[in-house]
Amino acid sequence: DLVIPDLSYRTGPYAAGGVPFSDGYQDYFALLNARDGGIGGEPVRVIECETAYNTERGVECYEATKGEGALIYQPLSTGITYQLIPRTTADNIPLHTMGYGRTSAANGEVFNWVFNYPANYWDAASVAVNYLLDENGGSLDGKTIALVYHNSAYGKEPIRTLEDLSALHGFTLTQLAVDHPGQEQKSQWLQIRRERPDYVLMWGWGVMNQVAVQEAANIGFPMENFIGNWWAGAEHDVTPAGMAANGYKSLNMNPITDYPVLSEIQSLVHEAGNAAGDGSNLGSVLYVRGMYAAMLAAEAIANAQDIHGVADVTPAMVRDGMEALEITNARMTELGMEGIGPEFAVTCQNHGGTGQGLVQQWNASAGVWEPLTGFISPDASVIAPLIAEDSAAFAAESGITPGCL
Amino acid sequence: MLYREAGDFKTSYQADSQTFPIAFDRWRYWAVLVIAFCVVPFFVNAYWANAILVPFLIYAIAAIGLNILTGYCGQVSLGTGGFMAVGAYACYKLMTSFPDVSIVIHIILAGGITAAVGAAFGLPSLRIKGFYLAVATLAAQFFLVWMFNKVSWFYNYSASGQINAPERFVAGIAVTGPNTAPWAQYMICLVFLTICALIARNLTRGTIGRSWMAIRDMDIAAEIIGVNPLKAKLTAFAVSSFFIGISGALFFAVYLGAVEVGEAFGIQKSFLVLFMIIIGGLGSLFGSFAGAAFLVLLPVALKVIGVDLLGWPTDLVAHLQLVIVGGLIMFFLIKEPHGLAQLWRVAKEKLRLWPFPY
Amino acid sequence: MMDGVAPYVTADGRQIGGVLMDMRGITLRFGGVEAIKNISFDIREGEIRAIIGPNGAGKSSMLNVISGFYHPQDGEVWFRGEKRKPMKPYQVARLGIARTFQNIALFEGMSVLDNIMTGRLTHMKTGLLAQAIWKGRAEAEEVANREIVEKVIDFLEIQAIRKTPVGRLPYGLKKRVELARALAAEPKLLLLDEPMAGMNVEEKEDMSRFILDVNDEFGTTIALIEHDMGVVMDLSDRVVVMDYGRKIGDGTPDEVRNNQEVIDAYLGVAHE
Amino acid sequence: MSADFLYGIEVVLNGLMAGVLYALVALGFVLIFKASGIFNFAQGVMALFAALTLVGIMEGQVPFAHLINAVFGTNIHHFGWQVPAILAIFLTVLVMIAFAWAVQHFVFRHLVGQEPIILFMATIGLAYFLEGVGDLMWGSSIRTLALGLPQGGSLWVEEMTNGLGGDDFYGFFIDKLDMVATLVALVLVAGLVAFAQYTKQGRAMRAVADDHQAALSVGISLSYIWVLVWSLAGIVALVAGVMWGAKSGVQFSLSLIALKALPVLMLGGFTSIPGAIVGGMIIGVGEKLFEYTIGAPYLGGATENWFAYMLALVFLVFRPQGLFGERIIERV
Amino acid sequence: MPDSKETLLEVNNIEVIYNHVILVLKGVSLNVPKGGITALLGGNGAGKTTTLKAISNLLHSERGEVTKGSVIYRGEPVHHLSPEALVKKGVVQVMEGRHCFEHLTIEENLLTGAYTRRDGGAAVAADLEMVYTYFPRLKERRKSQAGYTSGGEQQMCAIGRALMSRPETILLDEPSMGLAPQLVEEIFTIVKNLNENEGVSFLLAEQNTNVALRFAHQGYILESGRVVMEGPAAELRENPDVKEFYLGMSDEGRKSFRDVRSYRRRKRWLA
Ligand SMILES: Nc1ncnc2c1ncn2[C@@H]1O[C@H](COP(=O)(O)OP(=O)(O)OP(=O)(O)O)[C@@H](O)[C@H]1O
Ligand SMILES: Nc1ncnc2c1ncn2[C@@H]1O[C@H](COP(=O)(O)OP(=O)(O)OP(=O)(O)O)[C@@H](O)[C@H]1O
Ligand SMILES: CC(C)C[C@H](N)C(=O)O
Ligand SMILES: [Mg+2]
Ligand SMILES: [Mg+2]
Repeated sequence: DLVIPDLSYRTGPYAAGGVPFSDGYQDYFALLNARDGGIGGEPVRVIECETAYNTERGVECYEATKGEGALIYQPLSTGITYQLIPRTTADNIPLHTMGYGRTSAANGEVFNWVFNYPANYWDAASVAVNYLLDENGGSLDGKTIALVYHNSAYGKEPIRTLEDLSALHGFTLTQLAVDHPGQEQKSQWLQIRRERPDYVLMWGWGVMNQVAVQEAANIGFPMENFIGNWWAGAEHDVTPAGMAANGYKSLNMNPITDYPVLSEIQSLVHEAGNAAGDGSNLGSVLYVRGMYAAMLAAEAIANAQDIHGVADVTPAMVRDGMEALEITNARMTELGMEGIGPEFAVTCQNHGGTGQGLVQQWNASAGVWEPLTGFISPDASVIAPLIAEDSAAFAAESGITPGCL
Repeated sequence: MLYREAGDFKTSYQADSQTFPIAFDRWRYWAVLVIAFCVVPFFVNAYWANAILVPFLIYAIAAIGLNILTGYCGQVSLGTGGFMAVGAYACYKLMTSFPDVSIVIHIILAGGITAAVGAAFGLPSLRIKGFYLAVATLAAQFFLVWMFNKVSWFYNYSASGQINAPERFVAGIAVTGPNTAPWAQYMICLVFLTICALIARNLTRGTIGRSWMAIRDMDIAAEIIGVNPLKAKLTAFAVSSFFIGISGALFFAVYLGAVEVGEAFGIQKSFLVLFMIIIGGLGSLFGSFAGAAFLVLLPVALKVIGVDLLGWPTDLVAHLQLVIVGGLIMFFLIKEPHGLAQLWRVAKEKLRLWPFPY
Repeated sequence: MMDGVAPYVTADGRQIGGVLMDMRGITLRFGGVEAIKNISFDIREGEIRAIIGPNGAGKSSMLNVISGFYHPQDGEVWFRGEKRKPMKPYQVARLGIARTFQNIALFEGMSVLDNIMTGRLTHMKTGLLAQAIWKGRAEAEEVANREIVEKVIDFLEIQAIRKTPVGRLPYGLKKRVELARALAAEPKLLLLDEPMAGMNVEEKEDMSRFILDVNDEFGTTIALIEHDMGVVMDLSDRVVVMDYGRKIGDGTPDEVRNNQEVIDAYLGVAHE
Repeated sequence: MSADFLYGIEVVLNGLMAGVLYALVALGFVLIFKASGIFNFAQGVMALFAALTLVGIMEGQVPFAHLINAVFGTNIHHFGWQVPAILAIFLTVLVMIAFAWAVQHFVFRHLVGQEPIILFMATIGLAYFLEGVGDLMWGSSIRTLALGLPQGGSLWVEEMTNGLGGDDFYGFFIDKLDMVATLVALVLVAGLVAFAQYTKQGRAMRAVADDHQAALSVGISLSYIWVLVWSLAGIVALVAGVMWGAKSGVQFSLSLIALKALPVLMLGGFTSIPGAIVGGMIIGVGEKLFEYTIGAPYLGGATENWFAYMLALVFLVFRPQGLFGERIIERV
Repeated sequence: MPDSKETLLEVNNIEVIYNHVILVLKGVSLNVPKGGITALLGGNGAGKTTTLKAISNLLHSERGEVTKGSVIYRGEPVHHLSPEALVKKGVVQVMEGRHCFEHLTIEENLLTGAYTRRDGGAAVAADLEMVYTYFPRLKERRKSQAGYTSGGEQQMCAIGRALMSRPETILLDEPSMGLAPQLVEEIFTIVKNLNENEGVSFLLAEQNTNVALRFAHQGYILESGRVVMEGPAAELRENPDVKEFYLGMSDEGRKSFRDVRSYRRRKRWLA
């Protein structure tokens, strides 16, 4: 069988985000098992392991599951990703960090075993700025943008990109760090109220998101000028603030619509009593993202089966499948997920996909995230050099000679 | 009688003050050492090394360190995470600045640097006592973490602020980096732990140890009989931080390989190590080991039982795990407030009297 | 010796030397409470000096002044012919002044042996590094000091409880261990604060014997606070009497016993 | 007046109110410490638990649904009714009292006379336990607290003060929730101070903190006193949980607010109820002002956490028992 | 001798173990008659304190346990009662080593003594005055924190605090410890007065055998956790062994402490 570990977190400070993602991830594999008897006829076995978003437990989970023949890891934590990059590389198991983790892993020549398609944090920063450019008729000259970020590796990721972009487009960037957990953000928001930046971008996760949305509403910051990244744009981030959150925007890489696959999951998985969670998250932003991640993994495995001609693939084969992955609109439609993500193709040089993202907006009265735009492309001319630089530094530091496997 | 003291007469004070005055204990001690050094390395696999043994060994060093400060000298500290971070970042800076110097030296130097930082943060202990001091050490914890997060020099200006341990060798064998063999990871930690434990043992049985304990038990009386409180407290902070720094360096370089300060060395770490020594037994080296083993093993064991054997949903198990760990802590304290070490001592005393009940 | 005070020989043939410790005009206040009011007295080398007085008279406070724990607002402390600068208690201990406490101040978490070994701290000098290595200097020092401590243990007949944690000991034995700890320091001047409280006659006799023997064999000077008049009168060479922070009497036991003010304030009607 | 200066004042005002919110958490600590010498690490988790229970009851959720479903293979979640807020608060208070009783009966009764650090450890066990129970009972997702507490800046204040400064001064910002919290906190503090200082139980409580054994020997019932204070602390935790939960939703991180209360405790003194509120205000103002004047402009921000502790530390060096704490008695 | 032979408190063959392993009392039995003063004598570590704590149920917090035997108060077994329930029944203990509430003032300390009383503030105030007349020194220091008073003052405070609860039985553990001689007399006079005028019964552990036997009606002598001798106080006072080892008298009367040296050594040898 095909072993897929799911390093989830259903407890601890970030459980609210961890639960729906994991539900979606597992439910999709359950669907494949129920509907297709697995992937290429080989049943999928998901091993869930609780990390509580804690790096040591992440390592423990990794070590506990890798012996089972784990094919691909998706830890949903930048911290754990950093632990796993050297380990998975040494153990020859692919690591997929979808929209998080180490951005420069997009350079597949340095990070042979790490993939972060379809987009990464630097893409996200650029997409957000491009969106704002669009809103402002192509120029952000003289505008101010404040970045409210989680004071951790994760939160600091976009800073360098945004700095470059601010130089490029002439906007002023203010940085406001929020320490974990982020319950108290009065200072940051008072500062925002004083300085009245035109836009606020947010790199948040966990309780920080809910508090930020509430505080923004409190100071009367126009919600439509407040944009979170794709980890600050789930339902639970906005519901605690109630109507006050109406109009808040965020990035997303998987728009929320009525995907046909969801009803299949409903009938074949949930109603059969095989739901991973309590079933309440079906169709939510992070659920769909988890499902999307599972789909990408399944496609890569199917790819690997094609390439190598065996059903019971090894992790190394899955890596080959990932490197040859091509997601097309046709395929997504076929899978009942039309438009769940951009079209993209992975190559040895580019493990990062196209980097596209879209902007969605919260409609509080309806209680739904409404996609505002189509997929927006990041500014490759800014991102590519940054990735090249960072991955080169890593290669030098760890004595890696870049190249394809 | 299985276990006896009778017939174990000492003819010199030297023999009397040895670590294990009872022959049976001595045997067991040597047996454990032999197994740890000569048997385990041949059997250890990646899972055992990474999930259990290496964290256990490293936490044991940290627990010994904190136990010196809290258990022996009575100064409750919640700055352990911060001090481990000092060790880790010092080690990182040394490793990257002097790549040709042996990692062993780097780790020891990291301990030394941590000792200096620890002693500096120990200064307020002259005025501040008890829980006030415990809370005050949080100032160190938060400040250090903030500093390692903010000052990019510490993480060599990397984009995310993560630090990664480059590959380093001891006698030609990789001990850090992705290609380290599990047994090598295990051995380097074991060697450090053994040496640290020996040093700790020596310090705690002699003059310094007694001045620490005197300060702990009654600081005023200690001062009146001639203990210089400044010296006693600062040495305790320094020695303790030395060990904690070493454990932080190992934690970063050998165990995790990459850390982010807030996540790896946050306040949770301070609490965790404190829990270890309290559960294990304050003022007992054995307790440091027992506590570290308990808190490293228990969650893993519960998870294995719950998820792998009983097949329960992971979230349910995770929640039950909290309930059980919490429940056990309370249960043990009620049974024996002085920790696992004391439980062990009482068991031995009972054994000694066996078959009579008292 | 010092101060030109002539040595004298007591009835039982002990040699009393010059002034060892001289308290001059000590005044100690705590907020509004004046615990000691301008008291002067001296302690001479080799003698047993008792301090008595009603509860709250300021006796313990006086010992605390001597051991540097309380700092008097006024007055001078002279030790061995020199005026003592304001000192921290541990510095005083290093001058060779050891003491016991009224409310037992043993280190509850340590064994009897370790408690007594702490008494030797002022004599132990090896550095941190040597102790970390242990073998060699640290061990040699430990053994040498342990020998002295064992002598004290033998002397006080507490061999059997050597390894017992002091927390488990009954009150009387704790007092004895405290004395042992003080003796282990081989002090010049030994301060005892109610060493016999909570003992029965048999034990008091034991304790008296120890005190006399220390005084006799090692020539240790002793200052002692005690409420048992039998003990005070029998043991001490000279007695200071305090009341409400004032000195109301000073002299040989007989002089004090017949001092009317002392009788009124403290002894009460005809004591035995 | 210059806008910078006015904003400084605004920061101070907001610091005061943030401080009150910290104080709400600190109060629970103080109560228990005062009555038993127990440093209650579980206070934060209690706040979370109380708030979770309140929401759970209001929404008519079945407690332990997940566990029941897993064991019996059922699929139940809700009773299908909604409980009005007032009733739910009342029921939650009952739950907290039951909790207090259980804590005393199963744990602390057996630990009478132990050293403070052991008691502290027991509360750590309790924190784990309660966190697990809370999760099992009510699940770990984020809940919205629909008590209808006012939120958002007070327009009235903003308009009244708008004219004080120039064009770039927008009037003072004061959160309505903070104002409510301040009011509640003041009432609580006044009540608790009266209780502790002027009642027999209050005196008994302080006696218990000094010496468990002696308290027993004069006939003070430790059980009674402890159930009483733990109940009070539970109620205070509920208030804190509600106030903080209104900002962030009720979720795990609520238990971490305890960390914001510790410097407050330290500064105010572990044993002083008014100390909690005064300490809270000093910390609140101190950290916000530092962040405003130095932290954000020069140090890259996010200085509040450590600054609060440093501030408290500096205070302690001069007053080791905190502002209003009981003097630490040093005698031999 | 109290005229009634009625037994108020009965301790039957109790065994006490500390820490699960240390056996301290090895079958102690006592009878405290109603309205009597019973002295519990014995050397250091004999188990006096342990016996008193076993009666008042304070052992629990020291990790001690009564493993055998029973304690019966007024015909009811009480060893399962909590200490405070026992206080409500009228049994109060003055603990060895003072145990004042350090942070409370002397007066507050005394008032906590009245915690269990339900007879109103006036009665409590009257008793407070009574305690102050017994111990004028306490009145002077009433506003001081107990932690900052002298040893003797604390001892007075502890005794006064117990009196404040209007007990009918008082367990006194070394009341004379650390008190000036005239106060010792005074305390025993108070004991006697309370006993005679108010019918309070006493069980007192004392090292000051001399005084104790002078005031007590009957006594028990404890050695290493066993009762080795019991009887009316007057008889005990005359017993030659008691005289020698507890009263410090030989046939020639009291010896000087200075003269006991060699003699003591011999005694040990014999023992
Ligand atoms: N640190 C202090 N702060 C305030 N008052 C104090 C302090 N130390 C002692 N006192 C007061 O000073 C007076 C003298 O106390 P001291 O302990 O010296 O008495 P003492 O003569 O030893 O009495 P006792 O025989 O009862 O032990 C007492 O009234 C006591 O309350
Ligand atoms: N908490 C304890 N743990 C272990 N042993 C104890 C404990 N308390 C007392 N003991 C032991 O019990 C025995 C009796 O002690 P206890 O205190 O009852 O004696 P005592 O007759 O009151 O003596 P003293 O006159 O010195 O107060 C002693 O040998 C002592 O070592
Ligand atoms: C992975 C995500 C869920 C975001 C998270 N904050 C991180 O660690 O990157
Ligand atoms: Mg005194
Ligand atoms: Mg006793």
